[in-house]
Amino acid sequence: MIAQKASDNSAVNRYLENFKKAWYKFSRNKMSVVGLVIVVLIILSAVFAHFVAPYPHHAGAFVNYAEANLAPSWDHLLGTDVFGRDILSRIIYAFRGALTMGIGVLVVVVPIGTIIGLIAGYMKGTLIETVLMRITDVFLALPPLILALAVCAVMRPTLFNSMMAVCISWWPWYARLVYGMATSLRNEVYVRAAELIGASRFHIIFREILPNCLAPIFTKMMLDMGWVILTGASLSFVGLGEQPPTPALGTMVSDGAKYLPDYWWISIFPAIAIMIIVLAFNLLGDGVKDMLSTEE
Amino acid sequence: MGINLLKRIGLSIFVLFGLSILIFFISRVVPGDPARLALGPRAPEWAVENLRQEMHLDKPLYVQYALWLNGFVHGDLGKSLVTRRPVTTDIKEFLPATLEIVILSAIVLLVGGVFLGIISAKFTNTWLDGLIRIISYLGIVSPAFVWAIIFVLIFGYALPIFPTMERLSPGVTAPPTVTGMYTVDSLLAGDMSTFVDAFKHLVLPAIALAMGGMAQAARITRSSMLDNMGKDYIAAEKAYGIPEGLVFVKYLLKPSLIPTVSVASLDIAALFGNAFLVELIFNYPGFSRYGITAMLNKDLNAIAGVIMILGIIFVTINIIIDFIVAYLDPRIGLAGR
Amino acid sequence: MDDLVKIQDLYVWFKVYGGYMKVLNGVNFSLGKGEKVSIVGETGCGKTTTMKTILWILSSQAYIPKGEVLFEGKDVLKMKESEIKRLRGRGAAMIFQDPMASLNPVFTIGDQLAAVISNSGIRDLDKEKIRQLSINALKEVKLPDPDRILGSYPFQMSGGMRQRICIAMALATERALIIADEPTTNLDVTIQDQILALLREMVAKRGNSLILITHSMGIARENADRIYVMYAGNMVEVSDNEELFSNPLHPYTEMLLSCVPKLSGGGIAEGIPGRIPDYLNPPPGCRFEPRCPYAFKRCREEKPDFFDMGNGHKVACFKYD
Amino acid sequence: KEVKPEDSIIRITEDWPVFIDPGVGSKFSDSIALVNTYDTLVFPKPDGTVVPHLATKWDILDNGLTYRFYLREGVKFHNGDELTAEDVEFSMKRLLDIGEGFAYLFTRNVAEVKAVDKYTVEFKLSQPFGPFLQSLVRLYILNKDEVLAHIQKNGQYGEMGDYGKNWLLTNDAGSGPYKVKEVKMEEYVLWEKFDDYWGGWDADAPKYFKLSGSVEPITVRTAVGRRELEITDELQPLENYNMMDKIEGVDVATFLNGHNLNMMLNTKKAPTDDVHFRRALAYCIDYDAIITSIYPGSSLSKGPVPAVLPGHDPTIPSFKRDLEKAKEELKKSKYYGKLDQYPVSLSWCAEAPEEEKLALLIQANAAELGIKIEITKKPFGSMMADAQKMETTPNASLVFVAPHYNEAGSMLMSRYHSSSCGTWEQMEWLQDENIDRLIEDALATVDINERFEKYAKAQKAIFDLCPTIWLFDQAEKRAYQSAYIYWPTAERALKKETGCLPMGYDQYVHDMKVYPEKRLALL
Amino acid sequence: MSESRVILEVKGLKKYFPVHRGDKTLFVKAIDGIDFEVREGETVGLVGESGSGKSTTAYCVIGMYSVTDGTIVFKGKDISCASAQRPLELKRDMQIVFQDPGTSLNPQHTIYKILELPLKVHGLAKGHELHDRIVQLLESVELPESYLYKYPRMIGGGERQMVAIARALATNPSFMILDEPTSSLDVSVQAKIINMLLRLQKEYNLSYLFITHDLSLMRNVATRVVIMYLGKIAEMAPTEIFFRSPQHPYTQMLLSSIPVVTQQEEDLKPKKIKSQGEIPSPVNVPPGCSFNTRCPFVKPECYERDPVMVQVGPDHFVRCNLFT
Ligand SMILES: Nc1ncnc2c1ncn2[C@@H]1O[C@H](COP(=O)(O)OP(=O)(O)OP(=O)(O)O)[C@@H](O)[C@H]1O
Ligand SMILES: Nc1ncnc2c1ncn2[C@@H]1O[C@H](COP(=O)(O)OP(=O)(O)OP(=O)(O)O)[C@@H](O)[C@H]1O
Ligand SMILES: [Mg+2]
Ligand SMILES: [Mg+2]
Repeated sequence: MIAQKASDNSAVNRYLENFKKAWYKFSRNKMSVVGLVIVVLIILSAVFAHFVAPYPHHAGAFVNYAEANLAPSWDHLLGTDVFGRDILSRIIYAFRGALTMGIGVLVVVVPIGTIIGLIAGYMKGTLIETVLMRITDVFLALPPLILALAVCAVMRPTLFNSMMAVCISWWPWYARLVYGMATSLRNEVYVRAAELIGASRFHIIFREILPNCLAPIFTKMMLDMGWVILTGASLSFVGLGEQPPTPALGTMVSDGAKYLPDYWWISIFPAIAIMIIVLAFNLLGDGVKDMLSTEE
Repeated sequence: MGINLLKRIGLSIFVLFGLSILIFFISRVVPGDPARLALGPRAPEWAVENLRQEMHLDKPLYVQYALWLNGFVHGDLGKSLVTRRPVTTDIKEFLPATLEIVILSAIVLLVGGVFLGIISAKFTNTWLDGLIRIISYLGIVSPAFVWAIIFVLIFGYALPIFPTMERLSPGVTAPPTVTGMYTVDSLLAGDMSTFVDAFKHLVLPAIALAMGGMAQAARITRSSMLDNMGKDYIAAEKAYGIPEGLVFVKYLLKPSLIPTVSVASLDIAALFGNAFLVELIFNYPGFSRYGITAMLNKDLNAIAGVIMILGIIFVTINIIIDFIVAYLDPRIGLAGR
Repeated sequence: MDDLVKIQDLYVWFKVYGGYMKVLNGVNFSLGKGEKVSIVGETGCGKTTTMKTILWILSSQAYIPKGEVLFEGKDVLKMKESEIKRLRGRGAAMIFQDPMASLNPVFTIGDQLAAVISNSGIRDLDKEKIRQLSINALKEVKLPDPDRILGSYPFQMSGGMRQRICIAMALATERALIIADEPTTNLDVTIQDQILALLREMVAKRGNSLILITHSMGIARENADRIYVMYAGNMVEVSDNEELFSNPLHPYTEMLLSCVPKLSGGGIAEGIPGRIPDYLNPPPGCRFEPRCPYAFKRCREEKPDFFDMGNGHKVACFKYD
Repeated sequence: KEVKPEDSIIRITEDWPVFIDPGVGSKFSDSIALVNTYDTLVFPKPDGTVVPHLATKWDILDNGLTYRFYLREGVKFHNGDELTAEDVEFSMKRLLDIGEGFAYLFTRNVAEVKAVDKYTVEFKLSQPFGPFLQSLVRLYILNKDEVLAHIQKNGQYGEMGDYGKNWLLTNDAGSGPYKVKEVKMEEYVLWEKFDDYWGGWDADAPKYFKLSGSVEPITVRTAVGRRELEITDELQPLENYNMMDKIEGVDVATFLNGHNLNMMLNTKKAPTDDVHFRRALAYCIDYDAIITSIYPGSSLSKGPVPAVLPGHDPTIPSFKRDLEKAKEELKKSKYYGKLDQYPVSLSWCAEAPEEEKLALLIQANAAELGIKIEITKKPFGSMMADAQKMETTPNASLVFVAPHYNEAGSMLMSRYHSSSCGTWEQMEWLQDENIDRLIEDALATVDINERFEKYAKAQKAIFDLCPTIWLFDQAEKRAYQSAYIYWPTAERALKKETGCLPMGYDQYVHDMKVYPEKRLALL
Repeated sequence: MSESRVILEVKGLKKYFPVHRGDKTLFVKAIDGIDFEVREGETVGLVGESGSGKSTTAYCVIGMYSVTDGTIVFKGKDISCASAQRPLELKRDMQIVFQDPGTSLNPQHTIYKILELPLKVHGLAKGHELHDRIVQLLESVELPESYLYKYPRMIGGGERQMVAIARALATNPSFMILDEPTSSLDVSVQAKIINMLLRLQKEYNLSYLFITHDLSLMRNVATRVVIMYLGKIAEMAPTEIFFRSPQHPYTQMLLSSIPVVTQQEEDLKPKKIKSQGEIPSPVNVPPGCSFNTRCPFVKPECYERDPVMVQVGPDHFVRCNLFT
């Protein structure tokens, strides 16, 4: 009983220890911490947008042409747009879409790409590999933005559909990344060792190979968060994606761009918001990379 | 070498074939009657019916595909609904315009990126390095359309040294068509002033387009240079008395370029994808804008044509880049990839 | 004696996160002109670092709190750029530990040899002359078909060939000192034998000095006049070749020797307990103290200096004070 | 700096694509191109009447069933051929055969066209068509021989092959004041003055005319600021006009053009199939905000026909915002209490960015009634495609509509007659026999007063069904270089003259003037 | 010696790897017909230069490679098939320790997880027992319990190799292949590991196939030595006899090349045979005796005739034209 407790205790300690170590590696680069803080702030403000945004109803069906195009002031910190809506409030709500896009796409894309890449990589030299990787190549042969646009053009432009579209063009990158790693990892001596011990294929693919792919996958995920959000912004820039009145960052920039430079705040602030959110995820990604690096 | 090239091409054809199936079926899911769309709502039914037959819309989908593929192989991509011309004609006209931008952009991307990367690595942890890193972060996190807008603002108003719209200035006539690229054609025609004008029109869109990739390339070059700096062979080369400057620009650079160039194929392919944003803003009649217009207007044949051409370009770029990488890195046999 | 290299009380630290790795801890070392000296010691004890200091090719994290490294009487640490260049081009050459890693993977052997030759300060070099010199260098290390090798990349060569190429590079031009850093670790015994014979032969022919770094006591014994034993950033013992093997003084040397499997059989000793110390927090006194069966109080507090036991046999251990 | 010949130019931006083939074009940009490239038998005046043009005079026979036109002699096509009755006959036949563009104006009525002699051409109508003369401003005369020489075999038109469509995409066969010099797809069309134009030339008339296909606000504004654009398109955001107005030497012309903005309601699709629901929507919209803040200068619509068009019925009231009434109507509708289940889909046209403001305003207004509006921005191409079928036509679509000739009948026919269902001009899917009959009857009436009365009747009937919410009669805005060009339409606007010209004729370049020295002075 | 049971018998084993040179397919004859046996409780030393086919032999025996030709018989059963087709219990009975301790342990797994795998796969322990068994395994390789939750990168190279040995021991095998288990380690660590392996052998009555290129080491651990050269066995003899009277010219060259630390050892080396020539590429083995490019005693017939194995003493076999 006592022994049990002691070991429990040490398990907790171990996790604490690992966590401390991870944090230590992560926080070595101050910029990563800045990235983390910004990401957390953005997520919080998106989740609690209703409380954070000064004019929550401006994110919905609302226009007030009497207050259109107001420059930044204490009433409207970032000014108002051509519809008389508070830009700050709309940016905060737009984070929702951006995050949904980023997270939604990655949640779908990463497991699919990873599993396909793992299987193809482990089965190198078989028909399964050929089929999987050639399919991947086909999807890879197009710039993501173009493929996403093509798909969006066929379907109704909604946030969900543009997420689907981005997913279709995004998974092959993970498949290829993981495939590359899996093909070299399957020759690693420890994989051979597990095979010789008699471990199952499932074990080898998911327990031996997969954990060693995780660091690059996570790193790519963090960086991709930014890219996906940018792609989403580019899609909404041409009018695909989130539909009005729901705010989307890309739409805000593209619409506001018409009024440059006189009404600069209409597009510059959302553009800065895009840059900040992407930058934050990039910084976070760098930190995650440091954290997951195996060097002591 | 020859065999590997053939193998690669064979594989690419397979990929393109897959792509054609994918794209053909995506483009046929579009709602609406393309023949009716082509002729307008008030066209007489018999003309529409004729067109429908001409477009093979009355046949089963797989037959349509076979016919389409046959046409594609023979350079016939059908007619565009928007421009009402054969898609091939459109592509011949628009593709060179975009190629011009993309090629310049790719050069800016690679040369600029590598240059910044080198400077940054050379002066690690100095203010210069810091500045370049901040710029690369900004480059990576800002979409091309933001850069384009910024450039139009700067050069449209404050500093009107570069034109911000179209391919040529008013009054300048296009050179006789050889390649379709105005810069090349004007040089071929020996018309320097047209060349200068055409080139000036390329500068801003190309740079706006290149910013993201350039930043990326700078970052990759920098980190791979720093990485390689710690390698034994660099120490060895220094120890053998080779001047550090030479070691840096020759012996360190070449291996460090490998990752940059490998990633470049993706970056350059992405240039085509992003080009439309820039073409939109600079009112540049390019291929990407054509493609997007086609997509937004559900112009089937144009969509399929554009995507196939992009696929071919992508695959070609990939092969070229693979060869460059193989040149940079003799360890990589081409069959390996 | 006329020293070619003299290292005095050299400290080299590496800045890493969490402080400094205090790797070299007062190294004393000397090498006469035309002398062959070997440094032996376990992995990570600082052999390579010491040598890199001589050529001033330490990585940028390195920090030298104290010490001097004299090459032909001049302190390398205070040399001007041009002097360093001369030192590297004409004075000393280093054959690196791992021949694969020390050849640039993306340039041909010819390219690399040419670069070495053309930067060695020899006058009136043209392309043809450089080529001739390169081919000669390859011939000297007994590589067959040097023409073909010039156009090949390192990865196309076998380990033995690569190592010979490295030697060729080091010996392509006249230098006073050759530093061979474990030149045969990755090679087979018979090839190792060939390489060492070649090295000996070339050094003898030119009258160069040689520093041979190895962790094989056998190799040291068969190839050097004098042997330094290094442990955790210190030279712990130095002596003439035979003397060291017949009369090892330092407990570390003694235990190390006992671990070497003998051709005469008779089993192997139990090995030295413990591990090399953590360079971030090394023991304050003698660095071997935690693993030493003879350690006493003084060992824990004070760092031992060399005690001269006569005949050039010196040992850094308080046992002999 | 010196004035070069190419400085004598009028550059106009307009939405792409531009079809310069009279058999195909019909949109705003097409009309501008056609009006300047081709000649018509008659020429429109702002008051809705027409004056002789290619035809020096005409006879109306058989109670309006036969029209005989006597052509001007010696009119030259751009290639030097003389324009004869054969060409008129060919042009009409081609238009009817192809059936696209403005053909619909004639398909129902024109039974036969015949060149009587070299300079006389006769149209036989199958039924009387009151506004026939007015509609002839859309019959552009092509050079028959030239077109025939450029026909491609293998087209949809039987022995006529492609009817010259491919060639006419980038070439012209006209006799108008300007001849096409260069067509850059997706970019611009450039015309050069036709020196032999029969109508003669003013000394300051522009030597060149260019229609560019870009409406990106920044680009447009930059070009205006650099004096590289003389007249802008009408699709800019209000803010952009305001900004351009501030540029020295640039003014914004605001003039009623006979177009109106329609919120077309799909009367066959729930919930807009209920007239009470439609009325509720009509009563909740804040029209004042629209004409003061979004489209200032425009006026409230009175019924389906813009007030400036001859034949408009001024007795029809404008819609007013009245929430009480709206609620009342909503209560009467069968969707009352089930509004959540019936969101209203609303599309607006991506090429007209200002419509977004409207869409959002309507959305916000409707929300006050509890009606949920889902907004979609749609490229015009998509909109046309979706209009093909009732199922794909959204509940509501915001669309500018222009008359094709200056009379109420043009609007009524193209908007509310059943035959126009499936086109973007009728997304109401009204298909009401009574209305069809009223419209047909009116159009078949030759006497103008009688016809106008019948128009009024039809307008009232349509108003009662409320298939459309007529948001406002558009005041077109275009920024132009007032400092160095003379633009008749702008002058009329300044003088507050009433009336309007059919689509495209406001940009009739022949009557404009350019002063390049003044332009250079501004640079 | 010959009384004890033969547990592994390799007969005429061949393993060729195809390699593609341009459009041609050549074969690397990594092993080209070898015969040897391992008896219960003994340590057979497999010695040879890099590329001579030692690892390939080991991998064929363990089942990582399918064999090109020949048979492998283990405890009377023919096991000349790849690991996928081998029964689970066979995998339990035969284990391997790889050369590089850095790569043979999954860097993402703790020592606990690494040791757990064989136990779980073979159902050898469950629940509480599992933990105890793992601790016991660690103890048997002289590692403290505190190592359980460490990752391989946190411990030294020697300790990693001990974990690898513990993993191999987990299934209670009777036969273990040790593929250069100490070649990348320091002498002092090597000494520790070798001593431990010898102790374990006694404790569990293990048979070893011990691969190395260090003859001095072999002298101290093996009961019998097999010398390989370019995929073939050059000489095979009990250790004592081998070191007393090496017969094959290659063996002599090998022995005379060993650097040693005492005069006494020096005397044991055969008369200096100068090592010369490069090892030929295994894709392109010269006709006749494969050693003919380096042999100081080469005769004209060596360029034509590939020698066969002959017995020159009790349990002592040589494959050289000098003896036939
Ligand atoms: N650039 C560096 N940064 C941090 N630590 C370093 C650096 N270079 C060397 N070290 C550390 O210094 C110690 C000594 O390294 P060195 O390479 O000199 O050892 P060595 O005796 O040559 O070992 P080996 O026999 O493995 O070559 C090692 O622990 C190494 O980790
Ligand atoms: N998978 C493979 N494909 C092709 N050739 C191989 C493969 N594995 C081994 N070889 C070749 O077979 C020959 C024997 O290799 P093996 O690894 O068995 O040698 P070894 O004696 O273990 O050498 P070392 O001491 O370097 O480990 C070598 O020439 C090697 O290049
Ligand atoms: Mg070293
Ligand atoms: Mg091996």
